[in-house]
Amino acid sequence: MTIVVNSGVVFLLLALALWTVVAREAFLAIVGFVAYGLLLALVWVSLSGIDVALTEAAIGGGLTGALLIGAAARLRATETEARAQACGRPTRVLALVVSAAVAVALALCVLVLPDPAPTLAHEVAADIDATGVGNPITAVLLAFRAVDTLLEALVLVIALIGVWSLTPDGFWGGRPGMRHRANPDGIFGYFARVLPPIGVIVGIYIFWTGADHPGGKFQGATILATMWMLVLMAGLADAPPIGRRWLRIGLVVGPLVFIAIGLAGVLVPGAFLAYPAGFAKPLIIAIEVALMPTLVLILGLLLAGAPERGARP
Amino acid sequence: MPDFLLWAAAFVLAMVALGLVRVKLGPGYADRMMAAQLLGSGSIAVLLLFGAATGETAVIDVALTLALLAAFASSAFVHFAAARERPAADAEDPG
Amino acid sequence: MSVASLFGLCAAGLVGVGLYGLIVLSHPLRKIISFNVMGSGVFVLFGAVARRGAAAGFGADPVPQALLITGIVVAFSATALAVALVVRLIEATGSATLASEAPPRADLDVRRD
Amino acid sequence: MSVLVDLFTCLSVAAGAFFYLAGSVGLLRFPDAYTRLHALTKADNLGLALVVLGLLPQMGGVLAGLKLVVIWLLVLFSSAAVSQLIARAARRREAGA
Repeated sequence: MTIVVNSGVVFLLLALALWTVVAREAFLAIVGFVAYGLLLALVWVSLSGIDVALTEAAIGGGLTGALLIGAAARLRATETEARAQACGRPTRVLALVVSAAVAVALALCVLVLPDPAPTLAHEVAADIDATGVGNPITAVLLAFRAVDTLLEALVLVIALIGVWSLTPDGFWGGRPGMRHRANPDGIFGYFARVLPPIGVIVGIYIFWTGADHPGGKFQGATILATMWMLVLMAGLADAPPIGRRWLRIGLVVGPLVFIAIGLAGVLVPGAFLAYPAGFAKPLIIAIEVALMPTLVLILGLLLAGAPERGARP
Repeated sequence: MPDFLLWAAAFVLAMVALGLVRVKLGPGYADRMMAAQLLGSGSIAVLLLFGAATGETAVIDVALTLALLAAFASSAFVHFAAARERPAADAEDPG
Repeated sequence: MSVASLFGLCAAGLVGVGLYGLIVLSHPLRKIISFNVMGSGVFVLFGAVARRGAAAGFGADPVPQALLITGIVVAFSATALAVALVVRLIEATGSATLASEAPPRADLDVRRD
Repeated sequence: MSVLVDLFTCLSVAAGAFFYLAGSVGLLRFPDAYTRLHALTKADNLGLALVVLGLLPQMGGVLAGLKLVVIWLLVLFSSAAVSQLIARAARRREAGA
C-alpha cells in the first residue's frame, strides 16, 4: 500500500527535477528546487531516515532556497546574456546521451546490489549502550565516526573563510550582504517578530531531542540560523561586521572544544577522540553544546555572503 | 485504518501535484510564489498521515521543521522577488 | 518492488537529469542548481543503500545515514561558496559567462576604493 | 469505543482531503492571482485543520497531540502572513506595470 504513496512521490520528484532544468528563468527554476527539497523530506521518511528528513527539510528546502533566490535577484540582468550563449543542438544531443547513459548505468547498479546487503547496524546496536545516547545517528556522528563530524565542522569554517576572502579590499571587516530595508511596522516586520521566538524554541527542542530521538545539532542550528536571517531580511537588525571579536570567538569555539576533547582522549584512553569509559555522554553533550553557536553563526553567515559595505550600519 | 490514511496521503499528494500545474502555468509571479506555500501545507499533511499510518511518531518533528522552513522560504521568495521590483535606491546598491 | 529499489531507480533518474542540466545550461547559477539536483540524486541512492542495510531493529543502516547528514551540510556549504563566487565574478566582470575567451573588463579593480 | 474513534478519524481526514481537492481546483480554475491565493490559503488550512483533528485521537500521548496543534497554528499564522505579502507584491507589480 505504501507503494502508491511512494510511486507518487517518485513521479513528482522526477517532474520537479526536470522543471528545475528546463525552466526558462532562474527564479522559476528555484521555485521548483524549493518544492523539490520539501518533497525530498518525504523520500527520507519513506527510506526510514527521519534524521536525514529533518536535515533535508531544514537545509534543502529552506536554507538553500533562500541562498539561491537571493543570488537570482541580484543576477537577474545577466540571464538574457547567458541564454544567448546557449549551446547548440549537437551539444544538447550529446549531453542527453551522456546523462541517459549515466542514469542507465546507475539503475543497473541498483538492480544488481548484493543480497543480503552489507550493514554496520549490528555493530552500532552492539556498542550504542557504551555511548549513553539513544539515537543511533547521534552515536555514529559523535562517537563512532566523530572524526568525520570534526572535519565537517572544519569544512564549514573553511567555506566561510572562502566566502569572506571574496570581500573587495575596501570592505574587509565590514558587514556581509546588503542592508535590507523593510517597513518594520509592515506585515513582514510583524511576521519576523512573531516567528523567530517560536522558531528558536523549536530549534532548541530539535537540538535537545537529538540525544535519544531523531534530531540534533545540525537540524537545530539550521532552524536557528534561518530565524536569524529572517530578522535580518525584515530589516529589524543588521548583520554584524565580520571583524567583531565575539563573532570570531563564536566561529572557532565549537571546533576548538571538539579538538581539545579529542586531544584529551589521546592522554586518557589512548586514542584521538576516544572517550574515557563512563564519560561518553557528558563529553558528547559538551561537544554538541559548543558546536551549536558555531554552526548557527556559520550557516547564517554563509547565507549572508561576503562583506560588501563598511562596518558602519 | 493505516490503509485508509495512506490512501488519504496519496490523494493529498495528487492534489499538491495538481496545484503545481498552476504554479508552472503562472502566469504571474504571484502564482509562482505560492509554490512553497502549497508544498508546505500539502507535504505537512502527507507527512502526518504517513507517520500516523506507519506509527512513526518522530515524523511529527519533521512536519514541525517543514512548517517553519516552508514559511521562511516563502517569505524569502516574496522578499527578494519584491526587492528587485523596487528602484535602485533600495536593495540594488551594494555600496 | 521494494522501497529501496524504487528510490534507487528514482535516484538514477535524478542524477541523469541533474547531469544534463549541468552540461546544457549556460548561466552559472543554473549550473549550481542542476549540480544540487545531481548531488541529491547521489544522496538518495546512498539512502536506498542504507535502507537495504536495515538490521538489528533499525529501519536502516545508521552509519550511511549519519554520513548523509554530514554530506547534506557540506553540500550546502559548497553551494554557498559557489554562489558567492558567481556573485563576485559577475559584479567584477559584469558578465555571466564562464567561457575562457571572454576578455576581462579593464575596470576590474574600480571597486577598490 | 475504538471503532467510533477510528470512524471519527476517517470522517475527519476524508473531509480534510476534500478541502485539499477544493483548494487545488480553486487554484486551477479561479480567474486571477488574488482569488487563487484565497483558494489556496483558506482551503488548504481548513484541510490541514481537519487532518490534524482526525489524527489527534490516534496520537499516543498529550505531547504528540500538542505538537500537532502547534504545527497547525504555525501553518495558519505563516500562510496568513505570507499570503498577504504575496498579494501585496502582486498588487505593486500591477500598479507599476
